Amino acid sequence: MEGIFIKILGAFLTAILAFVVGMLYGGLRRKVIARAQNRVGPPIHQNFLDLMKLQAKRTNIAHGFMGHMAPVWIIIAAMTVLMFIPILHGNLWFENLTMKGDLIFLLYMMVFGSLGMALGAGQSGNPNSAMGVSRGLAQLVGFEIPFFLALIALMIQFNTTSIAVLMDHQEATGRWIIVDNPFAFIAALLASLGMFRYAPFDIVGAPAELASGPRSEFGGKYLGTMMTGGAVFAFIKLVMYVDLFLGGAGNNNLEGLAGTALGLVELLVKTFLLYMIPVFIGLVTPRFRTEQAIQFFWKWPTFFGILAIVWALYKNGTIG
Amino acid sequence: MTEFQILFEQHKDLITIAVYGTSIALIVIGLYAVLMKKHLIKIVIGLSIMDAGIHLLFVAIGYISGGTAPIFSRGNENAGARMVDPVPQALVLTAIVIGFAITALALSLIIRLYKHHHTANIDQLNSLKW
Amino acid sequence: MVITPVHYIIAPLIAAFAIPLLTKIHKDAARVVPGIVLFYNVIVSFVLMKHIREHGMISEVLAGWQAPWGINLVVTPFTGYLASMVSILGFIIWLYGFRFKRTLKGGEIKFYEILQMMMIAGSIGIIITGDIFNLFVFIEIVGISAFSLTAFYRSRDGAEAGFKYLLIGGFASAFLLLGIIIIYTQTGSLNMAQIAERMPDVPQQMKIIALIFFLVALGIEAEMFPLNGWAPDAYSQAPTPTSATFAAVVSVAGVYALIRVVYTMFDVEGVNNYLMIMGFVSMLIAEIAAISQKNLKRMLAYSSMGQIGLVLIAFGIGSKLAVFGALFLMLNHGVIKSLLFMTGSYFIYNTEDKKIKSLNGIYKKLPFVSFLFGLGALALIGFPPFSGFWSKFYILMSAADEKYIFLIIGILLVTVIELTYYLRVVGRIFFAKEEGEPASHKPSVNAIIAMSSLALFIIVIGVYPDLIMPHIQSAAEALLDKSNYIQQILSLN
Amino acid sequence: MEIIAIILLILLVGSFLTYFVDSFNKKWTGTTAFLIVLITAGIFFTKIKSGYQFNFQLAGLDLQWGLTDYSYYFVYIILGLSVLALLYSIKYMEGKARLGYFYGSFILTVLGMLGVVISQDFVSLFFFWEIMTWASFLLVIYNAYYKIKTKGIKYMIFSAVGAYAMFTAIVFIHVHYDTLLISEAIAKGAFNFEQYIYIPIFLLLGFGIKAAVMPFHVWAPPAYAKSPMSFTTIFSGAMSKMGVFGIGLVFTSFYLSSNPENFFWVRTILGWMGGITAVMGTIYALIQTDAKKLLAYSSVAQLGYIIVGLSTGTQLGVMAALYLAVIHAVFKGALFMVAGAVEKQAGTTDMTQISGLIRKMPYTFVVALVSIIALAGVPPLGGFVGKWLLYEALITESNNYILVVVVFFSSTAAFMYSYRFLFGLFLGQEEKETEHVKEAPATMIIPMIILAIIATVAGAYPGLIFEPAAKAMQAIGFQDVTWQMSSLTNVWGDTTDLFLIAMLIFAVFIISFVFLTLKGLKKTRYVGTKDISTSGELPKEWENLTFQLDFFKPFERAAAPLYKMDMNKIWKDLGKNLEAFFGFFRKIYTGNGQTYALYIVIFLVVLLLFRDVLFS
Repeated sequence: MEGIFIKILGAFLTAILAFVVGMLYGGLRRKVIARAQNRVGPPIHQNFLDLMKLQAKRTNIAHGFMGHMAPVWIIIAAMTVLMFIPILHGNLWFENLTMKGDLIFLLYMMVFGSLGMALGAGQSGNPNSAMGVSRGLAQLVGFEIPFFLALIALMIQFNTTSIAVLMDHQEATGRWIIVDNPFAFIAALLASLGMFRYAPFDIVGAPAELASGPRSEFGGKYLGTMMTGGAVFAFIKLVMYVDLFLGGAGNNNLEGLAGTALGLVELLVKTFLLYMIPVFIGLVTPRFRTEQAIQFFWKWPTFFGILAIVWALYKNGTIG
Repeated sequence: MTEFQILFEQHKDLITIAVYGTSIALIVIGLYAVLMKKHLIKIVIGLSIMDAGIHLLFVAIGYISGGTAPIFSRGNENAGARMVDPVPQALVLTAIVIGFAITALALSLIIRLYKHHHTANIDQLNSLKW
Repeated sequence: MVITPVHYIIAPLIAAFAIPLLTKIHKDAARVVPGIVLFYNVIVSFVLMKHIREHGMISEVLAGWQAPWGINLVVTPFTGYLASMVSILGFIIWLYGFRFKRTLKGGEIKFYEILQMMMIAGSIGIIITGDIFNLFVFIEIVGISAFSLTAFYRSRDGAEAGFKYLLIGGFASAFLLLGIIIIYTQTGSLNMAQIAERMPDVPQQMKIIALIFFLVALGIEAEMFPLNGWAPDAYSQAPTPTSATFAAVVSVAGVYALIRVVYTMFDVEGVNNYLMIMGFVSMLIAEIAAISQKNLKRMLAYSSMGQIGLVLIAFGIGSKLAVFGALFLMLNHGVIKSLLFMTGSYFIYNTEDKKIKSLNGIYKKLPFVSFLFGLGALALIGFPPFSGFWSKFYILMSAADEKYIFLIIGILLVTVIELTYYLRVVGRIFFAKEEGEPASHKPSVNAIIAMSSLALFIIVIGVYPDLIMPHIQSAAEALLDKSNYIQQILSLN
Repeated sequence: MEIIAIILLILLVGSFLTYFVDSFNKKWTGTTAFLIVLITAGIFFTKIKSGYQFNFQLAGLDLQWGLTDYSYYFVYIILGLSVLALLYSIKYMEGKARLGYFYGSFILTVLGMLGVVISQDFVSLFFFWEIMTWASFLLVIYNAYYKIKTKGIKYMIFSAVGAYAMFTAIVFIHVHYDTLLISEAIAKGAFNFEQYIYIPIFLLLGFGIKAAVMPFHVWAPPAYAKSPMSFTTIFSGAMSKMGVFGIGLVFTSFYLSSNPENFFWVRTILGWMGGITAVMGTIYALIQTDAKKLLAYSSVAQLGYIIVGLSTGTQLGVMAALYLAVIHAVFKGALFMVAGAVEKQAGTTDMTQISGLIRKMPYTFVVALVSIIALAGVPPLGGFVGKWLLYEALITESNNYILVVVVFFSSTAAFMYSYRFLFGLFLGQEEKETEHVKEAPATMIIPMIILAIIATVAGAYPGLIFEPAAKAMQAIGFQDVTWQMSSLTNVWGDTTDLFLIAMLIFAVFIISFVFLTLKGLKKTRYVGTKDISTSGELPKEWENLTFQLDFFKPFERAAAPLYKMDMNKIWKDLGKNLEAFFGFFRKIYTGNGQTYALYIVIFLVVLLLFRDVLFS
């Protein structure tokens, strides 16, 4: 009974953590971009304010049932993936369902939300939305390839498909996977640029061109929910990368709350550093067209992905 | 023996060669006519000539020099040994009849063809092809 | 009255002379009498088949002369099987053509019926004769009837086709006669059994030259490439029942003659390979030519040549299974191709020209006929559950037994070609958008009965081949048991 | 009389019966066909259990019919899908011409398929295989008014080549191993690549063509797209699985009877053929503008996955293939039914002409949505399970890492056409042309919904399919196939708990649905699809707001090299050249009697000259 209680509470904690951190990171990004462009920029908590404003708004018109469902799909995807990602290694509160799903499941679950939203966007009948979806899906095919290659490299190098087991492994050896298989990290990192959809891969929602792409027809609570979902997803992606390549967080010997706190701090530091990579790259790059983006992902990231697999096989003793 | 028979005996080889040669020549002439002549009637004539050559060949093969007609009669029961082989002659008779029928049919077809196409040139009778 | 093989020939001959007289009494006599005669032939077949199953083969001597000297008619399980098949198919074709062209004048219909009957009778004669010269005579009887029937229609290009047929037929008879001459000089006999008996003593070169003459002459009758130039023209220009007869009866007789000569009379090595190769080439060329035909009957004619090629391949393989398959295929081909010609005739009848492209959507006009045509096409290609499947199956099986892998692949690829053009036609019939007015010529009752009985045979044998297989089996055995044939004929009576 | 013979006889007689019912009363044709197959299915599932066997003699051959667990598995697909498709067909085909013909051939096709799986000897197998082929051919050309020459015949030519390849293999099995029984042939190792290598290759060619494997896939898209949709359901759902049935039989027996390491190349080639099939199918699916064609190409791609699964030869891989076979039948059946419903109601499935049907055909849309999610392989529906099994098999057991990426690429690109299908038909602008469209009749909706439910349940309880699949695998020689009701485990011990996932998703769905959607539904009013914001400007009346053409143009540009290799064109050129070649040969028959006479003489002379070579 107690276990279930902890689980449910832990799930809520996880959700709140993801929400807060994700929103804050979003604010940070705006700040960083502003500073880089020599502006003052909004405060870091601006995203919370935006969200509150959106939630307070009343939606009057709708474009049909799928439009209503779009935020639901996003919440489902965000919550589900969140539950299956280990936030802190070995921490009971943040364990959730981490042992119950593996990487391939996560890979597929992560597209669930975008697909759902795409359906809502489609029903609105706005050609900009459809165009955004078309570009988004095409880009998805681009970056998923190197990402998947990197994942396979990890899987075969460590003989597991579970993210939790990978974390265990990193703790046991004390070596991060970024050291064990740097190529996989490079491939995945490059793929993550597309995943975040920041510049140069922001043609999906290209503001000046497509209104805001798939989100064009959403407003009020729905847009707020989508923003939340987006923030949570950003956090999820970061945590996943940290878990996979940077040794995860919470691998300390401290007991109880102190250990958790330290772990969280570690997590925040790692995710923040990781997050700044796409943000800074986005700062200094223009926008790719869709086909350029796809071709980019199929060139160097894929090359590194294959290299990662070769490396993994070499390390594994299968070849060489 | 009649004078003719004596003459025949003297030039037996020559005559054999002549008969066989004639028959083969007839066949070749017939073949030539059938394959090279363009006029339908000439082709039919060639066919007949070829037939005739074959018939001649057949009869010639059955002939025994100095043989008698292949008829058994009273008092002549042992004639079998000197008889000309009757079978080729019988067969050739049949074959001639058949050849006659075919020639007649062919000629009637030619009349039909000529009425229809106003030509008797075989090269122009190829509306049915491929 | 005791039924003997000679009834096969006597009855049609008498009828042929009687019909002109009988038409004076009743004008429909010309239509009915051939039917009675052909039906009588069917009865003869059944009686004789029953007899040979119980007592072994029959060798009937004509005019009292004993076997090697006289003319004899031989009914073994093999010849009996073919004769029965030919007479049954002949009867069905008569039934189909019973009300054929009611518009024809009495005189014309009389000649048509007489010639048709003589052609069938002559074919039976080819099959049952035991004498090589009579073979020649019967071939000529069939030939003359066939030439005349090909040119039967004044309005078409029949005369042209008939003349070509006649020209080629003239060559056939000439070469056959040459072959007979050589054989006669070497063996001194015209009886097939005796020739076969004496064949080992004949000098090799003579034997081979004689064989070549026979192969060429009979190859013409059996529609073997490159001797079959006459066939598509004749098939396509003759009246449809005659085309069906060509496919079902005359070609069977031709193949029989070839096979009898090759299998029984001669004992030459290499002739099997020759048959196989030439059969395959015939099949290939015929099907290739068929694929782009624009004329339905011409397409069916090429298809017939292809099927005969397959029969020759099977005889070339020469194992018992192969011969079995070949005999089965001859039956199937006779039945199916007759059906196709019969149904095709109604299409042509309704489209005014014989072009395939005017068959579009004719299903709407003639549903039942189209259905039967589709069935026939599928059966001919060799799809189960139709009878055509089994014959092809056994032939390929026998080829596999001899490990002719490329032959099998070749046959199957050619079948793909065959299937392509047949199914194009079927597709047109059923699915293309129809053009033109509704049908003016529905099939008559007798034609429906004839076609349905063929279709029924196709399906029943396809589902349950055991009905017919024992007969074919014993026929195949009889053909291959050469020594028994010789011995029986020379000792019988 | 044996029960199996009775069943086949019912179908055979039923086929003719339907044909004749049509000539009496067109209204009852569909119902008759449905009842006949329903009764057959009823008798079959109640009377015949796995392990049933029936030996008899026909045409001098020892024949054997029977059912193993393996074939029974496919019977589920065949009969289950057939019953649903025929129920669907009643209304779908209403008012069309030649119903008797359609249903007669339909039942014959079912007979053929059933025959194929119950055959335990090669002769029956080929026999029924051919029946299936030509009966389905008749259905393929049913709609193809002007294209018989190219579309329908292409199917038949490929099928025939496949069938004859199979036949060649069969006769050689008979020659080399002296048996016609499949079980005996397996026992004697007839399917091994070691000895007579052409036997398994020809068999695989035969089955592979039916399963539309790579260079031979060109027949499939037009055939699937052109047939009536109620038949395509069976065609793509069940009949293509006959190829899978055969390949599974051949391959597993090959793998299990020999050391797979020695035959690395066999599995590699087959796997890559499957992988390339999947990629080609997918990338061509996503550029289609006709929904039926899109689904048709998608079927090709999905069969590619199945082939990949079979090619691994491992337990998980074969399980993946078998699972995918069923789930593909389910969701693709449903999707073709959806396409049929749209075709029936809106008159076309061309996505450039219709869109925005969601409000007109809500049930159809829900089915489409569920099936598309299953097709895309997104959890928690049944499709995901198949994908999971396939990837895990390739990664953990088969070590085919590049192939797995190829498959993954295909399945990711499948998101694109999945979305395209939904968007093209149901979402997007509501055009004037589709104003009259109504929801499909109930008898069409019900089978679709049943299939959608199966796809959903299979997501949470894949064990329901694993159980017969495991039995089937044991029947073809795998030992101790393990499976769980609702979770997936690979050999490394990593699990995915599907039930938990499904429950979690369901719970979150309920909560967010109640708090977001219901509220939203209540408080908002629906405005048409014209009432949209385009960067602050209201669209004009005449402005084109429909985006349906060249939907994935950027992707097409990016993947241009992949589109270069068009098998279709290659085959077409081959056909054309062959026909020209044939036309040349035809000229031998010049029509001149004298030429023919010349041929005869030349032939005679040649024979006489070469007489010593020819005869001795």
